[in-house]
Amino acid sequence: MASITLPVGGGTQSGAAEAPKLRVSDFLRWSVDHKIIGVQYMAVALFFFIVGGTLAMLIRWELLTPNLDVVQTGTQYNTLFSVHGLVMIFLWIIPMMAGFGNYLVPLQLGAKDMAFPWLNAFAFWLIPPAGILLIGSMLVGAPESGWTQYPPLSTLYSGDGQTLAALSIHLLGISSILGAINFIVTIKNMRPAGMGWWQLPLFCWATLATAIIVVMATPFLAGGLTLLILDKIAGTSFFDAGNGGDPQLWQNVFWFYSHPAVYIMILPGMGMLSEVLATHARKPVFGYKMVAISSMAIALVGFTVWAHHMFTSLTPELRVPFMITSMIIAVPTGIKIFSWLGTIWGGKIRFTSAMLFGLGFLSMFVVGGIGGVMLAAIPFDIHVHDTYFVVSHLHFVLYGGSVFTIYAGIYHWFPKITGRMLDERLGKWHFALTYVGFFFSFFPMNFAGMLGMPRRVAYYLPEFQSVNTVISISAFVLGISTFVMLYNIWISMRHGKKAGANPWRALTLEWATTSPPPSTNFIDDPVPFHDPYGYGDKDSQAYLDDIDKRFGVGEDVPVPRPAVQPAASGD
Amino acid sequence: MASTTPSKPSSGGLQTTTIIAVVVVGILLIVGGIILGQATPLLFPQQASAEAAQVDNLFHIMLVIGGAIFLLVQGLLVFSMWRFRARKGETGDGEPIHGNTTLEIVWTAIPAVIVFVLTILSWQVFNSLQAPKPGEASVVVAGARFNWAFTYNVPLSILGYEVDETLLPPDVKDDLADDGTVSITSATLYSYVNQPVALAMDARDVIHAFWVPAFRVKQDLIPGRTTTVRFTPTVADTYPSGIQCAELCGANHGIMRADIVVAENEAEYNKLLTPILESRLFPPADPVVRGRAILESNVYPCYTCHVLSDLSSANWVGNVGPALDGVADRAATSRANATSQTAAEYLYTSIHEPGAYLVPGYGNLMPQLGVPECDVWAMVAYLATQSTSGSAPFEVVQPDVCIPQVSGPPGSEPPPAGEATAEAAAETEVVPAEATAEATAEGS
Amino acid sequence: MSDINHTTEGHSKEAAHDHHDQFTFLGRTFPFPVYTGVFILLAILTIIEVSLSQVPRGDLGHAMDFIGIIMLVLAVIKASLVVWFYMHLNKDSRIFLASLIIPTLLVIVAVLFLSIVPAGGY
Amino acid sequence: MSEMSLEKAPAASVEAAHGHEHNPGARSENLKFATWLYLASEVVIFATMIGVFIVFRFHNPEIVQRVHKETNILLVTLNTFLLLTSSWAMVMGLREIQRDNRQGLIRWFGLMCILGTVFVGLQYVEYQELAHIGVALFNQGNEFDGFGMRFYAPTAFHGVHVIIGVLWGLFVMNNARKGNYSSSNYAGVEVFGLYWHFVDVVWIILFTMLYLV
Repeated sequence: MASITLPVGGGTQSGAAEAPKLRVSDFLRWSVDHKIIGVQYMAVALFFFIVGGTLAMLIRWELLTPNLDVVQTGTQYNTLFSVHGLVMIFLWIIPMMAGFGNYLVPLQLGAKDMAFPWLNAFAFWLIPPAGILLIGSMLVGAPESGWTQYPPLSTLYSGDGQTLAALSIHLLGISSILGAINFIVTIKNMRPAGMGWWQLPLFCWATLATAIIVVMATPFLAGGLTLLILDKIAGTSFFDAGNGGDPQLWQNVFWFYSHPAVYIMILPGMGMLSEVLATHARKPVFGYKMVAISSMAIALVGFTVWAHHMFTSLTPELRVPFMITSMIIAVPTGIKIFSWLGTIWGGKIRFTSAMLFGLGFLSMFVVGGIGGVMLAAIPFDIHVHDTYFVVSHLHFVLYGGSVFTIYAGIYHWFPKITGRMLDERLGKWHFALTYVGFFFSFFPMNFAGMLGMPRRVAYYLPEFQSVNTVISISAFVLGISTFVMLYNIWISMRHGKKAGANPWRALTLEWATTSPPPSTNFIDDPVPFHDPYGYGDKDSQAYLDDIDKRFGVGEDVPVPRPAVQPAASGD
Repeated sequence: MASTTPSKPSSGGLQTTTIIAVVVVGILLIVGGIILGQATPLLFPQQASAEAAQVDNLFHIMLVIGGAIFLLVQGLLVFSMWRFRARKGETGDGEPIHGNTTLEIVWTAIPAVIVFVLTILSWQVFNSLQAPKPGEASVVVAGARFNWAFTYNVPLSILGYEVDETLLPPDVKDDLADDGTVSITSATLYSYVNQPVALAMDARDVIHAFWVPAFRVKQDLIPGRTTTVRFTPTVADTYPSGIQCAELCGANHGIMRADIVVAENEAEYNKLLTPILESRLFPPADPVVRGRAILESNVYPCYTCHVLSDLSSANWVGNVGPALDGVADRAATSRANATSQTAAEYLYTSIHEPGAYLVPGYGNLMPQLGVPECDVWAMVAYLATQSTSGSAPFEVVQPDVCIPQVSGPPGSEPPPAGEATAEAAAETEVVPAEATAEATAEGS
Repeated sequence: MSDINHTTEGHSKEAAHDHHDQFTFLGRTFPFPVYTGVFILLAILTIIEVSLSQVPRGDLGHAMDFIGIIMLVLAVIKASLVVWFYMHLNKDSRIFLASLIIPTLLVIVAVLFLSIVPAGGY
Repeated sequence: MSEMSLEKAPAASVEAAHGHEHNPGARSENLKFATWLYLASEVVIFATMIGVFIVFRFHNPEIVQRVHKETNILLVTLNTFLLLTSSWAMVMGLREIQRDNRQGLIRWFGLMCILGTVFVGLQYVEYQELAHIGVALFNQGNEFDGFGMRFYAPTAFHGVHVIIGVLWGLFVMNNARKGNYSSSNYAGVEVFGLYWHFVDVVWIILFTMLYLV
């Protein structure tokens, strides 16, 4: 690189920029600003995280003993885990990832907003009514058929709540699709000059891959749910074997969507993780192209593996192809894991809270991944299908995977969103409690499942009581850990240290503006650095110094500046 | 681990020290994986079928490989965290290494080879699990919320004495096949060592899954299609709650269990089936006794949804359907109010076509259980005695075909009704009395 | 293959409207009104299809026969004509074509799979 | 630098910042790409419903044939022609606005909307006929059982798309009347055209799949 690129075009260095003040009321009303929408997404998602978490705590409380005690009937227990699953998937992880995407994608592209701001806001505002519907469904005859809603249990044997829940998921699906269309158009058409596909930040790559999955997979769920709702309210019998229907049709259509959907839930997190690991290890992402391509590969292969969820119900001859594809998908996932290890290898690792969650993800996700490969082997899957082994696996990849990356993302981007740092000491407590609580909640489930405890049961054999007690107590620790983070967010929003524009000295474009960014994101058109992860590059130091000069440095910055004096930002 | 050191890309080929380090670490990982693999037997329940041995073997291999990968990743992670931590006051960045093509190819290829091998191994095991075995015994399984029923075709010859076929109850005579077998149904799965079994399974209402942890076999029961599961038990034992429903089927999914009894040999097995066959061939003359015996045998899932405090069996959990205490009084009233049938016909219809009359407040949740005609009438006779007054408020006339012509096997007393199966049922009791009491209180 | 990335392509079509009455195929330009021509072609194909459906086909004990396949092929041709000429895929960015083809292939695979799942037991 | 603070920023400038790209060419391309992506998801949702019918047709050809014998193909053929013609009217309208002829656009779109409306009306007539011979949404225990729901779901879903299309067409006509489109700005017309042709394409497939094969 012969010449140094500066973050803002023209070099109009008209003094330190001033961050805008945000008021709570800005977030409570309709807004087409992608940053406000992003925060709205995140706030709503966090609220539903608490709701889903409360349900999880009730489930674990119930499971302290082998028989019913907290709830009155098995149906109530089934409602707890059904709504827990639906809330956590559709109202916590997916909207949270969408929130990060909304906030970060335009910033990382140096754009003023998404391609369709109004559509963006509309997609968000579908979520609160859907959430109300879903919670309301618990009050009018429980949805008791799990998040998978297999008929005929859901169609013939469940109450009206099932219909409401299906409607709610329908709305959320529409919201997802609209959001995804927006992401694809934004990422494809709104990249700035100087940012080719191979300069695209990995979070944008991951969001793109996710959005492609959403556009092509979610309509399967929409179609299936339409038929399910017709079965429930219009007297049709698409899934009723007694009337010429086929319950297995639902399983196929549902998993056409829902297997790709697990990548919807993990890919954006993997993108965030790439950002976090590179920034806090001060090293370029190892094998950037492979990480980007593997996201696309996962998206593609993800469409061909759905029937491994049906290894005990599908016709035996049809199972084997899906074992092969399910095994294959481990390869791009493995590439990612090793690339991340290569990223921290030889770095200058700073153990910030964000980094701790990133490293925690690596160590936990690999457990889920190994379990996943084991589950792909049909003979073993037959034994542990629908047992706590699966519960463990899915929580390792959804909690140890998605939620850990969300936490890492929160610690990493909170300074950008609010202009203040999260408290690192509380952050480390949060990490320690989460890591320990998480591991001892979900790892023992492997043993329970292999030894013979099915999932989704309110009653279990007394021999499993000890392991369930360990799980429940750890789950309570995990529950408490969440409140450490919420307290941290609450207290840091007002009293956190001033972050400055670029506390982590990161190279992607969202840091080349004030924290929080102004309404138009950038004052002039920003110029991206030629490599979003060019840490260790001499030019990158000059680029980062220029950001510090233009926007000032926060108090007590976590990443020391080699050249720059800490200049307190004005306020 | 040193092989992944990307910090010396310029050094060209592998140095001797690097090769030694890779080999040492590789051996350590394999040893570590093998040590972890030793845990396999601890992780599984008793290994009681031919299939279980194969599955455990496969898992053992996967655990060794998975354990080695686990150790590799965690080892690299912890080592990097220690070796590459930023020291106090350090301000620089790491080295700008963007990748290493050789390394990336290696870590794409190795997982690919591993999953390829695992796929082949799994495929072989799976084929062997699915393959029909010679001399399979065939048992018909019905899953209904929330119980299992197993139907066997048994030759009359296992009784060990001659039976006068002309004296058998009419429905048994109809059922008697040309090869001298008759079907009997039990709530317990019986088998014997080294006898391959193929279960043909039907779901009566929702999707269930037949799972025997000790046998490592599982197969969903899907309404509208008959599915098959195969296994060969290898250990003679009684497996209380050995069968567990593994697919969410509703409120009492967790207690949709059944026992398995694996006998030493065929003779023992026949001995186990004899009392069930005798109770079919020589039903009690009194329909009330007979109906009670049927209900207590747990062959039909009535007890999983209804409460009936008259029956000693404590597993009448009953929080899904209406309580049956005092059902005779209600039948009398309902008949007067709602239908043009007699009370007995009303009860008969309620069992035979559950959707015909619904008790207010309850949905159409009860499946058609396919109960034989005479069993229904016997149950009706028994239920007619369930009144507050203690005696039947109406009379139940048994159809002629259901009146047995003899009252027991020749030369012996008739077996006490449902003794064998009631014993088996007693072992399945996992719901403590208070749960039932609670449900009873709620239901009434 | 046009450049996938350029963003103002759609607008360059301003000039294209004047060429409506011409039709370029395999590098040659034919003086023919494309839109109307396609419409006539669609009409003819539809008439052929409907006539074919009136051919007595006997008892369909099997799932599909030759006539059925021909009609399906005709339907795909009709759909392609509309997509190609009326929805301007002949002129627009190739990524639009990709966003139609990829999900279409996906659902074809999915529906084929659903069709081979046996209806009975096993 | 007043737009840097949300409170101080005049609403208009914030709207402008988050509103449309200033380059109409880029905006048109964004809109078209978004519409194609939307259609991609519509492909999948229609395929779910048509797929259910295909599976039924695959396993129960005799029931489908029975229904075909009972019904008259002429009405549906007429309907197909209506939709094909409306698609033609659609592109002719687009051609007019590309030549800056707003009146031409309105005329052609008027024809298109009328054809769409008649299509929906005839579909209603057809539903009546089917109901008359006993093809109902739910099973009635007659020889057509299983056909009804799998037929009505995709066709009704398509019908809803036609109704939405007609309303959207009226909206576009109104916009044209107000002079919102010109030869350099007709993305709104083009995007609606994509939708309408897609509805037509779905019908082409449905027609063959449900009525002929």
